[in-house]
Amino acid sequence: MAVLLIFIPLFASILFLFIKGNMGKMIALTFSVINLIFSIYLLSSFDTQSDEAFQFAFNEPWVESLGISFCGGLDGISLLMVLLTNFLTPIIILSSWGKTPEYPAAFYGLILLMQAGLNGVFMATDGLLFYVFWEITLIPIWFICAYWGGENRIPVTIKFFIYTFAGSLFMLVGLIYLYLNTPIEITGNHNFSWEALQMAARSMDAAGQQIVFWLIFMAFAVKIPVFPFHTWQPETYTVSPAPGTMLLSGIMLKMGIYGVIRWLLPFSPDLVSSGYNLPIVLCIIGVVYGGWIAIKQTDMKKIAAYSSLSHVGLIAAGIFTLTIDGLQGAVIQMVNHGINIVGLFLAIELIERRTGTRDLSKLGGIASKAPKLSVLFMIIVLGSLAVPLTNGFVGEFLLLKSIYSINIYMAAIAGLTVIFCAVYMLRLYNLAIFGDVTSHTADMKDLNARETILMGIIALLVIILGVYPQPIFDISKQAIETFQTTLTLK
Amino acid sequence: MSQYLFYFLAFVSIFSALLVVTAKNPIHSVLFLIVTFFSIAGQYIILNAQFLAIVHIIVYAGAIMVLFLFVLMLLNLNKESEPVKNYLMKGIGVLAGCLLALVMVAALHKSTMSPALGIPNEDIGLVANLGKVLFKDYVVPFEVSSLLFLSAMIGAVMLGKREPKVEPVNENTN
Amino acid sequence: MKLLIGLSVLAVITMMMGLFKSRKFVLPVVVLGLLGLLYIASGYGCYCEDKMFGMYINEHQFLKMFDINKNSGLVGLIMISGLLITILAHKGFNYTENHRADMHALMLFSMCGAIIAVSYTNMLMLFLGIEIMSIPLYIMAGSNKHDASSNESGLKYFLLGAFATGFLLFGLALIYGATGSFNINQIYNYTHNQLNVSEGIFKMGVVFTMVGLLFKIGAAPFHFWTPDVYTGAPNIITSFMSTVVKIAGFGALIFFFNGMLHPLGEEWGKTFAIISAATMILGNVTAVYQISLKRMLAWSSVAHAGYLLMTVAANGNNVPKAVVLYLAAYSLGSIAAFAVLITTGKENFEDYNGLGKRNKWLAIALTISLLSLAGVPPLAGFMGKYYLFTTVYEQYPWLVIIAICTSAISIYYYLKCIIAAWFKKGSEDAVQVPLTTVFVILVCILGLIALGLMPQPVLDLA
Amino acid sequence: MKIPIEHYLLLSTVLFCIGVMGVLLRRNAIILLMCVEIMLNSVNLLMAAFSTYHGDAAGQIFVFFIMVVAAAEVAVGLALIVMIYRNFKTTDINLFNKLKW
Repeated sequence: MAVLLIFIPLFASILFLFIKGNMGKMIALTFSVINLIFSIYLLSSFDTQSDEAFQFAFNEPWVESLGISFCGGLDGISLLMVLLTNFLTPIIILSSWGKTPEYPAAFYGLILLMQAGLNGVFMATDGLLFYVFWEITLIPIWFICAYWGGENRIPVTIKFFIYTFAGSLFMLVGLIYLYLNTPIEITGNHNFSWEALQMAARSMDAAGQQIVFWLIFMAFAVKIPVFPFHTWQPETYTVSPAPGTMLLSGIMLKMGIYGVIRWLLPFSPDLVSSGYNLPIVLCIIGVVYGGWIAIKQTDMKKIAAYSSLSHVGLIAAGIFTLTIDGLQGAVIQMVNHGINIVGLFLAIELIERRTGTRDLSKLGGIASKAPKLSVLFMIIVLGSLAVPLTNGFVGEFLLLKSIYSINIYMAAIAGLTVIFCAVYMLRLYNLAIFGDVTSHTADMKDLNARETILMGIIALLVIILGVYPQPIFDISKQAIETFQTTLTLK
Repeated sequence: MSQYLFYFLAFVSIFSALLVVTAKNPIHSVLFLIVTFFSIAGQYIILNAQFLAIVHIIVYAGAIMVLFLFVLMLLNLNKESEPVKNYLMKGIGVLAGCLLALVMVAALHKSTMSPALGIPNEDIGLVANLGKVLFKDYVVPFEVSSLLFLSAMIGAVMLGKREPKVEPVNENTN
Repeated sequence: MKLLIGLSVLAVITMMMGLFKSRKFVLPVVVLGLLGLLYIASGYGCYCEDKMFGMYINEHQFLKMFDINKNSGLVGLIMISGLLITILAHKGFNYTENHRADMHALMLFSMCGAIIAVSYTNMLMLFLGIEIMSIPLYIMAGSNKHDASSNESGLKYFLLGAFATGFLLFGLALIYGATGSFNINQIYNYTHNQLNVSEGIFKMGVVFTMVGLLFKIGAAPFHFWTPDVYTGAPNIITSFMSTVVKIAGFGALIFFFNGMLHPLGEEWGKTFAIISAATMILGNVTAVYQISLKRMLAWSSVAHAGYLLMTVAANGNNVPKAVVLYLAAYSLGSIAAFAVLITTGKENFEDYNGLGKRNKWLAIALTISLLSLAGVPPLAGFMGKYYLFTTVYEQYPWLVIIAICTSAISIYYYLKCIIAAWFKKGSEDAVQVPLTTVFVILVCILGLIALGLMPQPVLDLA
Repeated sequence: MKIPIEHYLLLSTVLFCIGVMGVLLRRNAIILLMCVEIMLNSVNLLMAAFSTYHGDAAGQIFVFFIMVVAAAEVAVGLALIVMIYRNFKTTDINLFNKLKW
């Protein structure tokens, strides 16, 4: 039944081939809200105490001679990701209403296709199915960025496409390597299911696991992005249209992190439990690097992009520590980062729409012109800063704690992120919102009702999840405990 | 006797083949090629494949060479029209050919053939024998080769026909 | 056998129709004939009751020469690709309107040759099949008489083809000398029993045959003619060359090496692995620098030959399946791309600027076909590549790594074309697509998606 | 049968290489075609020799088919050359360089 989460938007996106004109956004919104309601229904019937690995599971044979089946299901972590996807998609669609793009039908069709792919990624429990969905998400996001993007978009998006495509091909080889090591079944074929791949990984020696680890790591490292593979990211974020940036930063990054949790760690159990620190080091380099560069930028979108690099690096580092705290913090921070970064980009987009610029040196005095915007923006910025009682705090605290338990120096370096973040975020807020009114902001209008609601929802979530994060713990608890037993976490 | 004949014919064929390659005038090339073909026909006779030898003369010397000469005359190519190719390229060409020959001879020389051979039979080249094999075992390829001739025929007619230049029906083609 | 007889009879009828100037009926007759033959071909195994030459021969005689059943997947693929290209030829043969019937007949003859080349059981049939396939092609490549590049392409193809035939034949002669037979079963026995007598001659023969066949499929280092010939030939002929001929060439190659010389796999496997790597790298890297879609497709066909050669190197049990799946995906993808090329009639990337605005569906078709060629899931090209990689991985992991690196390069030039079609500004006149082309494109695109989602039927064929 | 088979092998190898060399050296399309004919003839000779020494007629049958193909090829090739001569007034292959990558 959960499979409908994939097929509703897929069907809708095919429908969009035949739709012309402005009908598009209404239909897109309808379908995405249907999907949101449906995923909330799934949440309500999700059993947090269940022993099953995957609830709402579906399993259909697909290509038997290749050992592939169309199977999937939801555990706590993927349920959270699915919720995040289906919650953010309507928000992203709504955010584009003020500035309807050229060829709206195609635009919204691609967003819905993207949603279908994302839901598939988070639900698949078959290696090849996961890979297929992983690649399916790339096509629409590439079209969105390359068609509706800003200046210089084509070389930038080609770079983005080739990086991610190449990375995922390495993952494909890694999966094939594992697949060929799975036991042969009665049908005479190997098996591509998650459980079988996991078993195959267990039966391999350390060298084999190391190969698998790095092959698969490539794909996720490009997507997250981890330090040496990140060069596509800031540029792509900058040239993409606002909805594209939100999709990329809000959800697609989470694909990478989710992939690490579900498809990387269980496949190299011996390797990771022997304290393999190189990935952590790479992630932490990204944390510092992103934060440091962000301080110097004057383009608001770039600041947000680098801040995202820095935050996500911390999440990935937390996961690679392989501690309960790290995993728990990562899960909680994935959700919250998704919400915060989308809010941040939304605010930037709204400012740009009104003033025509993202350049901090040309902005100022928004507080007096648009108080509602300023207040809501403030809440989101505080969330990003991980101030206590906002949603960022719990996750970041847990993540830092987990790194601390591994290595105190690394924790100290990673802790710099808090300071950096405070510097660049407050600088951004200060330069844009306070100060003197400039020619660009002189006749700026405040948020209208729709935009207020949109920003309000996000701001509300920032506070609610900050004050009461317990539901997220509850949902993901069972899944993390399973990991604890299979991976012998510290 | 046949031994000496073999070496003589071998020498003739190699020598005339070399001349085919080196002759400046295309007509000379054709003539030397005919010599090569005749010497090879002689080899067939030594091998006791008389029928093959006759067919060879008829097909090659009779048909193919006439076609060559005909085209050369038709196109008026009997002059030494070929411009001198640069010497480097020529050198590379000769070198490549010689190397190929060297490698092949070296590879082939190492292995002795004799044990692999069956029972030599000198009668197989006779018409009656060949006819039986051709129309019993090899009748399928025999029939199939008609396709080859049909298509070659269509092609020769189609390409050889002189046609006025017509504008294509619309410009959506090459 | 019925299939082959039917196909040749159809070709002769078509040829006759040219005589009677009934140009309008040629296409329907050929298409209906091919459909009928496909129907017959789908009921494989009825060749035995064949009594057409009952006086002289029984089915045993046919089996000694060739056996269509052993390779039904590739035969079906040849028939389907041939059918699709025939339908495309409705537009594609416009440049040689007077010879429409002749061209169709030649195409059918060439298909006969292709079918023989993938189902031979005797070296003689291999040779004849390749020649029957190639000779009509030389003519077709040069068939645009007043176009200099078509002439040149025809002549180049002819000279190099004849040259390659020489190598192939010398190889076959040496193999014959070593084994004393042209029958593949006997040669298989020879290789299987590892008779060491006259081994040098046998090996030399294999090498020469390999050179000849590699020439035909355009693999490095014998690929240099491919781009020239493909670019010069009329579009429709290029589509034929890059699909049907490729299928036949690979069929022949695979049955030679993976079938007949299977026991010696260790010895030539490495050679093929190196050739395959070189072909992939050369094809993909050079394709990046092209500015014409047609030439890019030509180089990408070299690259795809490289991917396919990986399977030959692997020499495993799954090779036929992998080859059929990959070739099916590749053929459908290139036929769709060529259909777009034929419809617009333009070759350079620049001419495709703004295609999305001129005709949305055409641009979508081009995008899907190119993405499939690049191997993006869930399209057929991905399934083909995936299956290829699984087949090869166990023996040559390094080859797979090279293959994925070159795949990553390949995405760049495919994207370049997609970008031209969607994101660049170009002329705005609408493109009209004739109904026949719409049909072909639709079949190809649906095929690509269907094969990507469920490749099982095709895998069962092989 | 006093001539060892190796000598035939050697003779055809040399002839074959001369043919190959000719194809590499010459530029006139007609002469290229002749060189290809030399190559095919060397194969014919080899086949016929093997056929006699094996006592197996298949080799000689094969030679017939090679002749068939050679004849068809020459017909097509010369037709192509005539057609090209009409357009270009030359048969020098190096002048056909409209297509270069």
